Amino acid sequence: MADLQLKSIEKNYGSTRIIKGVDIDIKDGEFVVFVGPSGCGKSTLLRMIAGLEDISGGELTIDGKVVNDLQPKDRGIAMVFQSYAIFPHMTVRENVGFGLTVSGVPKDEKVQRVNEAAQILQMEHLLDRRPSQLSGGQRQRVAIGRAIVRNPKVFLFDEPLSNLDAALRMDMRMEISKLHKKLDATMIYVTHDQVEAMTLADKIVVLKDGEVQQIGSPMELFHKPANRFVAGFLGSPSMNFVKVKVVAHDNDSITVSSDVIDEVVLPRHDRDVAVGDTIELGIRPQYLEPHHGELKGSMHGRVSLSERLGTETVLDITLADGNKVIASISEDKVFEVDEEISLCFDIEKVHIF
Amino acid sequence: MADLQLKSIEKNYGSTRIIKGVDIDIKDGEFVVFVGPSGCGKSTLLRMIAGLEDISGGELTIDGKVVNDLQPKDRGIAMVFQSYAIFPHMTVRENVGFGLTVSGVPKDEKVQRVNEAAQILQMEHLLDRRPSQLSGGQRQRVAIGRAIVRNPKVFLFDEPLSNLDAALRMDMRMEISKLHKKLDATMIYVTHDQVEAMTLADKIVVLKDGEVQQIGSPMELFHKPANRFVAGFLGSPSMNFVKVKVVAHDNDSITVSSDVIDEVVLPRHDRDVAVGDTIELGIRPQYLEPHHGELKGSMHGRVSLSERLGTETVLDITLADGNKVIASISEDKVFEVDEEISLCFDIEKVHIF
Amino acid sequence: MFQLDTDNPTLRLIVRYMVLTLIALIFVTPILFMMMSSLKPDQQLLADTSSIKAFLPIGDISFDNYKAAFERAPIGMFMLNSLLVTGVTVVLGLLVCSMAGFSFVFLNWRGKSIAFSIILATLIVPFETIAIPMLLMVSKLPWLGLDGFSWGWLNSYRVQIIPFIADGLTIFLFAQYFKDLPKELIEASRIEGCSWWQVYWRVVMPLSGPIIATAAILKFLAMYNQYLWPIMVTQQEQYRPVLVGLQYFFQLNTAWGEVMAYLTIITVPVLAFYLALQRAFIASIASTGVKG
Amino acid sequence: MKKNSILTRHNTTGWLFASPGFGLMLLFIVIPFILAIAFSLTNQRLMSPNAAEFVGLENYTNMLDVGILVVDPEIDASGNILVDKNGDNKYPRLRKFTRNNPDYPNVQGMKEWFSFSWGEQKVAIMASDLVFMKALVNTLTFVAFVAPIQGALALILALLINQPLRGIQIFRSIYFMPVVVSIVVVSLLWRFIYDGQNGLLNSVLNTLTFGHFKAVDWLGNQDTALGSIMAMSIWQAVGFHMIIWLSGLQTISPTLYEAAKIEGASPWQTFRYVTWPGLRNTAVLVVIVITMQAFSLFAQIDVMTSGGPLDSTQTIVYQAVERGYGKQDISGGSAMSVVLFLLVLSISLLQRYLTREKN
Amino acid sequence: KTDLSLWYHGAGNKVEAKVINQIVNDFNNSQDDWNVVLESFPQGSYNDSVVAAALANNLPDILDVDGPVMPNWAWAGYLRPLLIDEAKIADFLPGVKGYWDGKLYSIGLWDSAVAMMTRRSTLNEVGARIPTIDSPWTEEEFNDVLKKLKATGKYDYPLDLGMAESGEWFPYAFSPFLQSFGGDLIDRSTYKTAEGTLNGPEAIAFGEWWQSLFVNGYAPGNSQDPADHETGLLEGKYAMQWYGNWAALKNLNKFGDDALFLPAPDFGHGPKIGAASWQFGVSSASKHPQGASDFIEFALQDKYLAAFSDSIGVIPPTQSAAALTKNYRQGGALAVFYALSKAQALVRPVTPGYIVEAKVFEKALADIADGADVADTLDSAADEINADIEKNRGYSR
Ligand SMILES: Nc1ncnc2c1ncn2[C@@H]1O[C@H](COP(=O)(O)OP(=O)(O)OP(=O)(O)O)[C@@H](O)[C@H]1O
Ligand SMILES: Nc1ncnc2c1ncn2[C@@H]1O[C@H](COP(=O)(O)OP(=O)(O)OP(=O)(O)O)[C@@H](O)[C@H]1O
Ligand SMILES: [Mg+2]
Ligand SMILES: [Mg+2]
Repeated sequence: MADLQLKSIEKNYGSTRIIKGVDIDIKDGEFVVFVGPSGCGKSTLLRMIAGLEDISGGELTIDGKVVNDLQPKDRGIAMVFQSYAIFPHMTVRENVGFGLTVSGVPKDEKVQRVNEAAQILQMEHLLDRRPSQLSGGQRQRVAIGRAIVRNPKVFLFDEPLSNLDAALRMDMRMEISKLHKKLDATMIYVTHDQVEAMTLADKIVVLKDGEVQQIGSPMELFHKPANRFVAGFLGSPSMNFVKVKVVAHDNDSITVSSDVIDEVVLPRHDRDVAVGDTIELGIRPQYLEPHHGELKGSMHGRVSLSERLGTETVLDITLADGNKVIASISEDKVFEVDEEISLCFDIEKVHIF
Repeated sequence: MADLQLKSIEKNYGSTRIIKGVDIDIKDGEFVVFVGPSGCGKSTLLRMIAGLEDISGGELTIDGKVVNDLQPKDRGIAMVFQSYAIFPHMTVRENVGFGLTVSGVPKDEKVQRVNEAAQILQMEHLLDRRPSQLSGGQRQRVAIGRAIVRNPKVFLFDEPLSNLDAALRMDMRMEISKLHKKLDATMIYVTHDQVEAMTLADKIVVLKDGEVQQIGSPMELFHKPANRFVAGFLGSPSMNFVKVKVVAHDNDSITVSSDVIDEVVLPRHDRDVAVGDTIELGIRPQYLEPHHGELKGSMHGRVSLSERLGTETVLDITLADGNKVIASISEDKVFEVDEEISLCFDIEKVHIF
Repeated sequence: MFQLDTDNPTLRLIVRYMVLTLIALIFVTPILFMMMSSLKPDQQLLADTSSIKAFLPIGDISFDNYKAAFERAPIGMFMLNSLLVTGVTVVLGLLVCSMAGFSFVFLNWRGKSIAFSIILATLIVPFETIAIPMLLMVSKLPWLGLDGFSWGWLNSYRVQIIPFIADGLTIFLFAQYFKDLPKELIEASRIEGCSWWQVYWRVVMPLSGPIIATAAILKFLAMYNQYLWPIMVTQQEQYRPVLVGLQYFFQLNTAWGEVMAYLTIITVPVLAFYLALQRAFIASIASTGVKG
Repeated sequence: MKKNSILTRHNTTGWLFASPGFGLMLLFIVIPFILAIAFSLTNQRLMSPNAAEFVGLENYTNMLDVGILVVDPEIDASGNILVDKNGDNKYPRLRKFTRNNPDYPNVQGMKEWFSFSWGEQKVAIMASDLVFMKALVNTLTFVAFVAPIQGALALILALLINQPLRGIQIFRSIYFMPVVVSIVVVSLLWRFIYDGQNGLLNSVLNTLTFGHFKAVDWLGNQDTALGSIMAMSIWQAVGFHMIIWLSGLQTISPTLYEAAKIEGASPWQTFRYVTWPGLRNTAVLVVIVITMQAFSLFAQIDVMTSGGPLDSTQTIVYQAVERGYGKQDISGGSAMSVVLFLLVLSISLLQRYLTREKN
Repeated sequence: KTDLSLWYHGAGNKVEAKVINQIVNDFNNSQDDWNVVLESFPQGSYNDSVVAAALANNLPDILDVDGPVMPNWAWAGYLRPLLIDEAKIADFLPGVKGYWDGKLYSIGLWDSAVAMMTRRSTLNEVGARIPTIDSPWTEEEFNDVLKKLKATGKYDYPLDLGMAESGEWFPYAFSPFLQSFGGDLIDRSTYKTAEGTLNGPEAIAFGEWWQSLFVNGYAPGNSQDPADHETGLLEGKYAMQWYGNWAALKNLNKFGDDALFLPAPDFGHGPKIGAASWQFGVSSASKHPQGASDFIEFALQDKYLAAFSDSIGVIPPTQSAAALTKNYRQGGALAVFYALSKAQALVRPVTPGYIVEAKVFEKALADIADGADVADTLDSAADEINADIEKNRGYSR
């Protein structure tokens, strides 16, 4: 229902610069997720969009209109907080209808719209309860209901699920995804859970230290990370990085090796390298295939810890030079601690930094 | 350093029975994990072992000695709390040495033992900080240090990691595992995170409503769950259950089918069934293999949600009868929402309940 | 909360400060009046009371009233007595009341709930009510002092201190605060092998700084402003506190200037004590939280 | 605290910790109060060569007795009702009935509290201790006004002081200042302010109205005396309760305010829907503390009005002191204190009962 | 030497302290048996202190006591009769001799007196007669003066009664008016009832007159500003002031010859003013009553009586002492007060019940001044006094 532009948005606290000129274009109906490590400025950015924080520099437009100096209520936004921020002394019905109450919507209309929202979120039976009688997931649903009912142009979510336990988080994640499809509204979502980011987003914005690292669809970011930071940030367990020396290169390929890696030939990436350069290989744990003994494969190490999760086995491997890599196998396999193993990897799936 | 026996341990609050006769045998040096849903009595059980709660019935022995009425400090235990419970007004050094201080250990010895513990936990550089200057993981390490330094016979942990974020949790999990190996002490660990349970435990105790459901090694529980509850509790995403009718059976096999499953022949389990019985099949999402279209496989449904996580794809599938199952594929595959698919599964990996 | 519908932040700020300052005037004027009056001779002081001059150090300003006040009464001694009695009572009171609060919250014993109800009920008893029975009692209480055994507590510091060490409000405040302390800390220290005294002294008290400050200022105020009781029990000047000293200034012809000077002098220590504890005090009441 | 775990099951330790405090309170508050109750059942004098005697509830009945007297209007020789200047019926003086008149045994020695007309007749409610009755009514009035007003003002101040402004600490200290000064001192100061001719208040009002304000004898006028004392009492203690409110305010999560802001609530709506509901527990505490303080109103009266004019500022505690010390009737004074104690106790029990119901 | 403790009410008053210390020192040096130790108390709480000490059995050997309170303390057993030869005090003003129950319990080193203070010029202006001790104003005359003064419009009020003072001032200064009307606080023949004396027709007449002072705006009421009371006459806000000799010097200094100290008006039963100020007695707890009495007797020397008078302005109790003083000797500026004391003084009711009577009277007067019904108020007052007497079994022992 609305598109947003952030044009060199900045935020200073005193002399500290927290947000350092951020440009983002958000299209009508898009689901945008901000991710990044703790303290990188995700919440600050979201709160500036909401109008809860002053914008120190740059321009924020909603539907083409500059809203830098507008009050939150005049921006046509709704926000869902990590701590739910539902009013503890009101029933669910009153909570959901709060925005309508304060803006003086007639009673009939209010009742109807609250009911509609409750229906969408399947919580009609909860309407007369008080928040203290609700579970965490139900509370978050109330908070979302309160956002929906006002028909905002933009929904803002600040880590809405991080107070919930794993199973519930998964359920709610799916519900939000469906909600987005149903309402077709613009949504901006902050999280530091990469699974949420990957599954929900049309577009992910990766932030670090108040700067945008990369903007793109989840698969773009996953398969073509713009830099080491983005690569390491997405995927779990996180990507292994191994330092290697360039031994040779030509138009199509690069040959690298190191103390712990036998010479391998990799497909050429769009990166300039010279022989003798040290570069880093990024290999996801899922693409490392461990084998007992030093039979085959190009990396060698010892198992320092093996975690069997039933359908998955995670290995902590110490390489000969003391560095560690992690390998993840999607089946239940037994490795002994201290056992020597070698690792294969698919050269197509290796990133070069 | 000590073995423990719980013999028909009971706990009543007023007339409510919280723990209903629990028997557990814990051997010297064993790492035992209590898991179960929230409110099942894990903490209560642990606190009874610690001496923080009265034992209403049954007998608790440590090293063969009944300790029901002993004070906590006389049981030779140490405990690490979820909220760390480190003393905010003391430095790390004072915190770690607190137990020694109050029991009047000479200064020299105290210094030495604190340093040893700090060394084990690699926090020598933190010793002079105050808790407020520590990160969550460091705080938890202090709490563990305080436990170590007293050389207890038994370590008790009550969800020690649940206040930490995912990455840190993983690190600390590994550290605790290593610590156990190094100290070779008896440890009892409460969690509701199944990954922790699976990776840390020598022996898992699954509790529900104050009763033991199953005791065994992680793989025993994963591959041979005693009941539907245990099966559903371990593994992520959790096991799918599908109702089927027994069509035929003989000594070696059972043939089943339902509205949504074509007739399949399963290996015989040690369970009595009669033709016409309704039984439930338990299939882990990882063992469901989806295929586009209705080409092959014995179950059919539509994709209601597809989540691409880069190295893993999770599908929410609605079966023809409206029930849902989840399938998890360990690679990046694209499925469209609403697409019809069919699912194969390995009959060897099916559980029957 | 109080927002103005103007978009000019500076203007908004100015208005806010103006409102705050106006209100501050209401609170500060009488005290200002007291301080300014103490600098004026009686004649002018009384004439000034009817106008704004009462708040201004104008006219015949001097410290003569202070000089006269010090000549009229042994102010230093009164002040010392007050500070001694107040100080000792506050310190012992905090100890005793926090111990009782500790016991009510963390320990279980027979009769605890009855005892707690009694303590709450004492909050309602006005002191005036029990002054006479208490006087009769303390005049007969035994005492074992440096110079042997004696009967009767009158004319001493102890008679001004001991009866006021324990009070219901302080016990109640401590109990409220202790309830909010994380239970795990207590449990952890028990597991670490602390005796209850060690739990109290090494863990609970160091964590109670804020409430100690709160209780201290409240008790200080109550003790420093004692009046009726000292009149009844201190027949010797050497034990009298400041508020009894105030009576020295109301003779046949009241010297108002001196009265104001004396009032100023005796108010200063309280203000100083309050300002010293102010930070902790406000933070503490804020953090005590109020549970219903 | 139902739990009876090893952790907390410590009879001896519990007693050891509680006994210094609890013992002192028993010795110095409970026992004297029990003595006071005992006094109230005797005719104990503050000083007297005569031994005290047990008199049962006589002190209480003397204090609390009320009676009703119905009086016919005065009639002239021809049977017409006499009428005074204003056209109202004329009634005989009540002292005819209450003094040495054996026909009206139930109102002997009583005084008229208040009266109303009932047809031709006048119905007078008589009290045996009129001053105490007035003190009772005044005390209740004082509580009824001061508790809500002081509570509300304190809340407003707390809201003001809760703003994140530079230097707000200074304002906090200033608003708290009157609390720090002894109430005796404060009362003395305010006597100057309230002075009837050229007191500060009158001159300020006079200036503000450009001379249109007619000086009021604040403490010397029946209609304004109690109100003036209320105002001063509120001024003195409001800072204390401001701080309590402030603590309550700071427990309200700031995100609730942000949520309300995003939902478009006005400042008043924010207060009504977010702040006030979040302060309910604090409100209970504030009300209880204010009520208790208000019931023990004494020093202000003693210093400023001595209960006058015409008993319009009599209060129970002041009466109890006046009776017990001034008139040396310690048994009567004690009885008043006991009545006050029971009154406050029942009110706080009621308060507790009411608030418990709601939760 | 044996210590004798002495309590005195003058703490905070330097000049007073000087005199009393002088006496104590002189006495201690004059003999070898006794050593008097002085403890001073602030006047405002002196009685409370003594009562508390008595309750706690902690009384000193010698203490001073306000004249009208003495019978109460004597009755309660705090005081014992003095061991002083009464011939020695034969020529003392009657007001300073504390007799109760036929025995001498206390003796004062001074007396005080009240007079109508004004200025000759003020009265001349309205053409009022200057009254004398022999021929005081009558009620009509007095009312007429007030009316005329009021009519000038020059004064806030014609008369300052000193309503700003509370406590003992009321019975001390105003009960003589009642007595002059023919009533009294209590029936002095029996000291058993106030019925008829405090609420009889004479008393009601007094009450009506008292109320008229305030209704007519002749005098400021209960809420009088203490500052005005202090300075009103000097500044001309008030035309006359009914006040004690301790304030007389101020007027003299300011007005010089113009200052007038007039006797009380006669309301029908002779002009009356109060008498009896602070006096010394010996406590019943004293183990050395002889030494205590000796000290008191020692203090009765004219030089001390004169010293007190000179330092705090009080009236010396003997003619011979008066002769030694600056202001009260024959022809002295304040000699008139000595004469007033002698001619008009009437002690307040000498009964243990006086404490309550005084309180009740004070409240009744304040209420009447505030407009309460006179008869009802006086009835209540009489009832309360009678009830108190009854409760105390007639104040008999
Ligand atoms: N009021 C403030 N004054 C100064 N610095 C602030 C303020 N609020 C936030 N910051 C700083 O701004 C930075 C960004 O904070 P922000 O809350 O936006 O991080 P975030 O990305 O949301 O982190 P998280 O994932 O932990 O929520 C942090 O370094 C923080 O310390
Ligand atoms: N003091 C108490 N009085 C009554 N019931 C209690 C008390 N403490 C705990 N319970 C109940 O005992 C049950 C077990 O609680 P316990 O804390 O042991 O659960 P848990 O397994 O540790 O749960 P979680 O995973 O949420 O920590 C719960 O149903 C709880 O409500
Ligand atoms: Mg954030
Ligand atoms: Mg638990």
